[in-house]
Amino acid sequence: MPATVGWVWLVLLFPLAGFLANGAISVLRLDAKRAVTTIGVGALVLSFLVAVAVMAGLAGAPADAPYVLSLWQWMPAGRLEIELALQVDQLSAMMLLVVTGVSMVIHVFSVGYMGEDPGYARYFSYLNLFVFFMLVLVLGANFPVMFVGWEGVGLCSYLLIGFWFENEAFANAGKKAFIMNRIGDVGFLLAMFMIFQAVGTLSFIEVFEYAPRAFAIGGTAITLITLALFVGAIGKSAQIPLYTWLPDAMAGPTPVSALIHAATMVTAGVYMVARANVLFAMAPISSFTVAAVGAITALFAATVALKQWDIKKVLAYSTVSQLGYMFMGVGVGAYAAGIFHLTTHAFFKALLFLGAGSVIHALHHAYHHTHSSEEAQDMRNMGGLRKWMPLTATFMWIATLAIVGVPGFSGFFSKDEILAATFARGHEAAAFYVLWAVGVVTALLTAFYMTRLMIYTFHGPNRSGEKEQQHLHESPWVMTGPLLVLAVLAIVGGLINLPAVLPGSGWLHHWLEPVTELSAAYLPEVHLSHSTEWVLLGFATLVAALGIIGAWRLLKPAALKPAREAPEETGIQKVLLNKWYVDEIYDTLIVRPIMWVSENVLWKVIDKGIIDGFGANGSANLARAMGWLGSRLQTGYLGTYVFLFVLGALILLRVVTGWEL
Amino acid sequence: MWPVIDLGLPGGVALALLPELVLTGCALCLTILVAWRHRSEEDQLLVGYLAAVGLVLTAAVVVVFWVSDVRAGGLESMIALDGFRYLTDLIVLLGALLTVLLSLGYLGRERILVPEYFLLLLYATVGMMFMGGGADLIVIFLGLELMSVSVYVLAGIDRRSVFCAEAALKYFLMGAFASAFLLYGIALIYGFTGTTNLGLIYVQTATWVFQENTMLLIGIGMLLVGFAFKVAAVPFHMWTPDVYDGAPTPITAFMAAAVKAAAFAAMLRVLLEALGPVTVVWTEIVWWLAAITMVVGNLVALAQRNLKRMLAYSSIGHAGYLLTAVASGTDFGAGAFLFYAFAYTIMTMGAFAIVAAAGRRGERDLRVEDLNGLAKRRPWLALAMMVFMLSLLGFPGTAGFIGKWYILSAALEAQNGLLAVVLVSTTVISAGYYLPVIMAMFMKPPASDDAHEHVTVTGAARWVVAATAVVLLVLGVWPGPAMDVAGQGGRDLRPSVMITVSK
Amino acid sequence: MSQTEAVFWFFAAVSVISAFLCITRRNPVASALWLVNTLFALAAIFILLDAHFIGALQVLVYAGAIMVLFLFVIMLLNLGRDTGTDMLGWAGRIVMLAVGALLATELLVLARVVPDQRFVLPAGTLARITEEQGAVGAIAAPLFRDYLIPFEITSVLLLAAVVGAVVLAKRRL
Amino acid sequence: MLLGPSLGLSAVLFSLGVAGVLFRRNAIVIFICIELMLNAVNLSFIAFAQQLGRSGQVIVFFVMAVAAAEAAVGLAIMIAIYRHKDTIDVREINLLRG
Repeated sequence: MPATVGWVWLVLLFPLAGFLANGAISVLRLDAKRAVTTIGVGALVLSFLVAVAVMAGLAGAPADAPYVLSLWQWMPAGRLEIELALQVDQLSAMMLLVVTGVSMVIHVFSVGYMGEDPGYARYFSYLNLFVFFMLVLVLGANFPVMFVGWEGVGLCSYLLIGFWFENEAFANAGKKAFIMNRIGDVGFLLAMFMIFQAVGTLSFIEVFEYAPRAFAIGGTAITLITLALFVGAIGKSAQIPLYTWLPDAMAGPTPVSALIHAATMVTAGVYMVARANVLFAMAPISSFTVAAVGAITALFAATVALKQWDIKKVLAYSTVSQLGYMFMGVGVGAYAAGIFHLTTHAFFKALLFLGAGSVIHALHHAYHHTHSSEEAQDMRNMGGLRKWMPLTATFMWIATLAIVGVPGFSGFFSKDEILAATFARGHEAAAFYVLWAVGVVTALLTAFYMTRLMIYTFHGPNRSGEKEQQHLHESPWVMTGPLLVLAVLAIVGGLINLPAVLPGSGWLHHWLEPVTELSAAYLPEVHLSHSTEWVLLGFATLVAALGIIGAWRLLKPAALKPAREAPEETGIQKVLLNKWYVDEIYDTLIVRPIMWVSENVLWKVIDKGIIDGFGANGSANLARAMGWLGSRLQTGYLGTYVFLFVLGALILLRVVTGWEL
Repeated sequence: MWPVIDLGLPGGVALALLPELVLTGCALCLTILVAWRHRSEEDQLLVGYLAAVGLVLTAAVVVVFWVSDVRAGGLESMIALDGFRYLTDLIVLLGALLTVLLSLGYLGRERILVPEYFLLLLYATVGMMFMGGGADLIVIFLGLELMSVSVYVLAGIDRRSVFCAEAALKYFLMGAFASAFLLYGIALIYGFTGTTNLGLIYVQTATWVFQENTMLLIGIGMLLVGFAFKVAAVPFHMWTPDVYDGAPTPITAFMAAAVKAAAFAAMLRVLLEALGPVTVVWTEIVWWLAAITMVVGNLVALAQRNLKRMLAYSSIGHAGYLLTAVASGTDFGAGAFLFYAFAYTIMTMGAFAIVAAAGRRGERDLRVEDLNGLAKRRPWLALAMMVFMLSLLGFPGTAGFIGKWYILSAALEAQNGLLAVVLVSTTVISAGYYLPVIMAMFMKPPASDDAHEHVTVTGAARWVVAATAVVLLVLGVWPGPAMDVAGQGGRDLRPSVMITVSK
Repeated sequence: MSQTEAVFWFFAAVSVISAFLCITRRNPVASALWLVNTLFALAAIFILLDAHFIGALQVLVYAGAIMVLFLFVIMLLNLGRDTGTDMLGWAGRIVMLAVGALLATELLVLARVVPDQRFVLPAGTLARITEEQGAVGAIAAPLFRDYLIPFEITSVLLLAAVVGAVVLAKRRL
Repeated sequence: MLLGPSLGLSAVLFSLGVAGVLFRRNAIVIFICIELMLNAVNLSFIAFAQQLGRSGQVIVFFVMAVAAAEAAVGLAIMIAIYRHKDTIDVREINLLRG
């Protein structure tokens, strides 16, 4: 084991120490903001440096990976012995870099964003704790250790969503996130036990090594296990039907949304599928389910994003949609592509959220100065902000181009690779072509709603109010600096895995090969000719361009009214006189119906009504109702108690004597 | 080689009973002291401290026995000398000690000036030790009665409170009723095997050819009814919420932790050591009891707003988890029980310590909302409460998770996969009532500016809260040694011969 | 039917009838007295079953002391007066008796069960022991030898009960 | 051989006791019914003892002690509740519920 790889436990230690120190400061109510900043950010910087060293060490001697660093015997119970062990291999090292890197940047941003919050120390302690658990999740060498991280990030997400606890709705959002995650966790736990029953161990290396012998390809056992694992992933990564918590989770501070609900925690499901790629590759049905759920989620969330007014809600649905892409990637067996998109998405989505945070911060301050109670997150209250916030606007445009998939930006390459991989499997079954088509439509919608977001936020006239305009200004360097870093990454991030047709191709693909090669045997060999790839690239570019231009031409920021005087979405009267008469036909025939469906059917009925109402809240209400019923039975009368006792005893005696006398 | 005590000799018996004798001796001395000084609050505190000393002393004796691994030499005996007994003793002694420490401040605040309180606590503990260590059904029955009679009185110790009196009455009537069932079971098993000694029953049931076995079956059924009542398994649980709710808070904690642990220990010992050969007969019943108990306990807890009642239902749910360990019917399950009982004793004691601290004098209803904003005013307390709630929930990194993991392993090893699924699912349900407590403390504003001003944790209780929270976290991360010890203790119940009998 | 059996059935009938009256009499005092009657009948059956000492104890301790305590408390609380019934209505009574009958049918199979002959002592062993050691000695020997530990636990139990009863019932708070 | 009849009698008396507990509402009468149940069990023990040896009789001795202890505590509890509520009818003792 290279010496630096042996240091990997330090990566965990620093955030944990940071959590303890900042937690103590918070609990003791010390006034030590400077110390909190130093500890909170410093822990992440150190952690990141160690992560770089680990990566370097691994790159120096990749042949012997995976390295397993066993800390101690955790649960020595019977045959189910579990070690507290960390695993360093190409996959976890890659994730290590992404997690520590993005977290570090977001920690720095938080210094500015949360600077005046009374719960500053508490915030940083939670954030450090989150990073700790996320790293446990990534580094765990067996399912139970991964589960610790898995649950831990859920807890931190819960605490951070409800961070501003004066608001009842926020606290409820936190609870919802936690409970939906727990539903997913049942899947994870069940999968874990089924794996143990079948293989007799839970350590990754052994499970993946023995799996080919323990399971029949496509058999019931492996299918059930992988489906259960995927249920876990659905809960954590906000896929249909367990996704509604993520938009609600936007109640938390914006850097939290950037870190937890965009860049790291929600991608844990994708990571887990990639980690267990052997198992999924052996279960074609499950894999296809993963891809299909991913594709449907991608499309669904993208349509819902079309009509949101809350800037963070747009980004939240966008995240759900992009996660769908990732699942599509890992579902079709393109594990490297999935991780690739995970990485680039971490960069550009964190950038988008932080940019949105910067805007909200500015607007919030402006409204604070004028004692206005306007909603600082509503895009109808923004507009033309590029005049006051040129840096933020530039960076967010870069991120938008990246997520939309404009050639040269990171998102272009990663999204294209997933689509190409899906397309390449089309000759197996036509269903993969359908998935590909869904992916392309989603890309179009993505381009549309992201451009819409940018136009309404940064272009056109300003709608925030006369007085407020004087207080609008660019965020301090401590916030724009992180944006700059992420913007650079959002541009160049694609270089780590250029597609095959370009030179220097596929570094990430080759890097991850030791991890993904286990599953390669079970996946069909796919090859796309260079010409097909060029066509696909060109097509993707076209779609992106179409979406951007379409949005640019069709949307009229000038006609938008601020939220306080916004009419009930009827105001197209005067627009008809507009010279873009053809546009209006399109607008009426295509854009408006889609928008209408997006808002009224998809969002209000399905999202809020069916999935939230019946799914999550419904089952909770059912449980509560049954609890209430049980509580009614507790009459307080001794007679009832004795009667039930005797009935129970009679049944018990009947059972024990075998129901026959 | 371990020291051997010959139980055939009177001296040997006395030596084997040393822990119980020490504790009984302490209790008797205190009885005299109480008869003589029982007027002022100082007297009460003195008795309390002396009771704590007695418990620690006894625990020390048990530890000596346990470390030197004392074993019995004779065959037939009334009292077992094995690791399971020592570990059970330590768990109930710990439970009693924590209860005494909690009570010191609580009794003062509630103006319950009854030094006999501590005496009865000691007597109940003696009974529990006999339950965990009895190798004869009669010893176990008498231990159970000694414990019950003392706890009936403890539940109603505050004579000014009508709720206390009601709790005592309900507990007493139901308890006596259930005792009759238990006794009937003992009678039938005695009639079937001709003995009440657990080891001999094992031999008889193992060699007996199954033909007309109704007597044994009914006997086992009656026995299970009796134990199911004591461990609060559904549908024999109806007394639990009412009694837990009405009793003084430290006594509630005592009942939830120690009384339940002792009842489970006795149940496991009887089922494994005596009825091991007929495992198939009782595992099926315990399986059903476990499943129903988990579901009902956790569901009904969802509907509670009163914190104490919520914890009472939660303790029913936890009885279900422990029954899952019993349903595995193996010594591995016994090990899981020991670990979980220890963890549960600690977390439930901690949780009730905070419930006791957060209530006002004479105020019986402590609702979840009353904890709103506790984190702002009493951050350490809120933190500790969060640890307790997470541990009860079975969150990774706490002892509760390890315990559940242990139980699940036992269930899986015994091919009780479905029960494991029920356990995992009901754990999810339980998030629905543990989380609001955390939410109230951390995410809601205090009701008023002077909210939580009255929350006082006296010296001893403060240590209880801190120590229990820390132990839970340590056990969550580094449970290895404790699990080893528990597993060892469980293996002591391993039946010497395995004979499978078809029904 | 031998003479012993005839006596047994007589007292069995007495005990069942008294027990039935005990649970159905409205007045608690009557209930308690019918229970005493059951206890007497049972004491006679105990003696038939070669348990002379226990039979005597049944009369002295159970009927004589414990039940007197019951009566004492009933009088103390002045529950002897005839004020309404504490029983369920007719429907309830029938349901509950049916539940009891169900339990009885469940348990009555026990009457047909024969214990394993390997454990059964030769007939008359117990009578012979009683003859040799006396009624008290027959109990005392195992009580103070084999059952010493339970005996000692019993003493603690009684002490705890006394302390408990005093704590709960004494007037001064 | 009186074992069978004795066990049958014991079963009947036990069931009568259970029925009594089920339909009586006066705490003391409920307790009286529980005593009846205990005595039914005692009869079983004595009947077995005749066949299996003296230990059954010794156990009955202990059961009597237990009954005495329970009676002392139980009656004290009833006095305590009577002081509060002026009744020991369990229909009127249901402050704790839900």
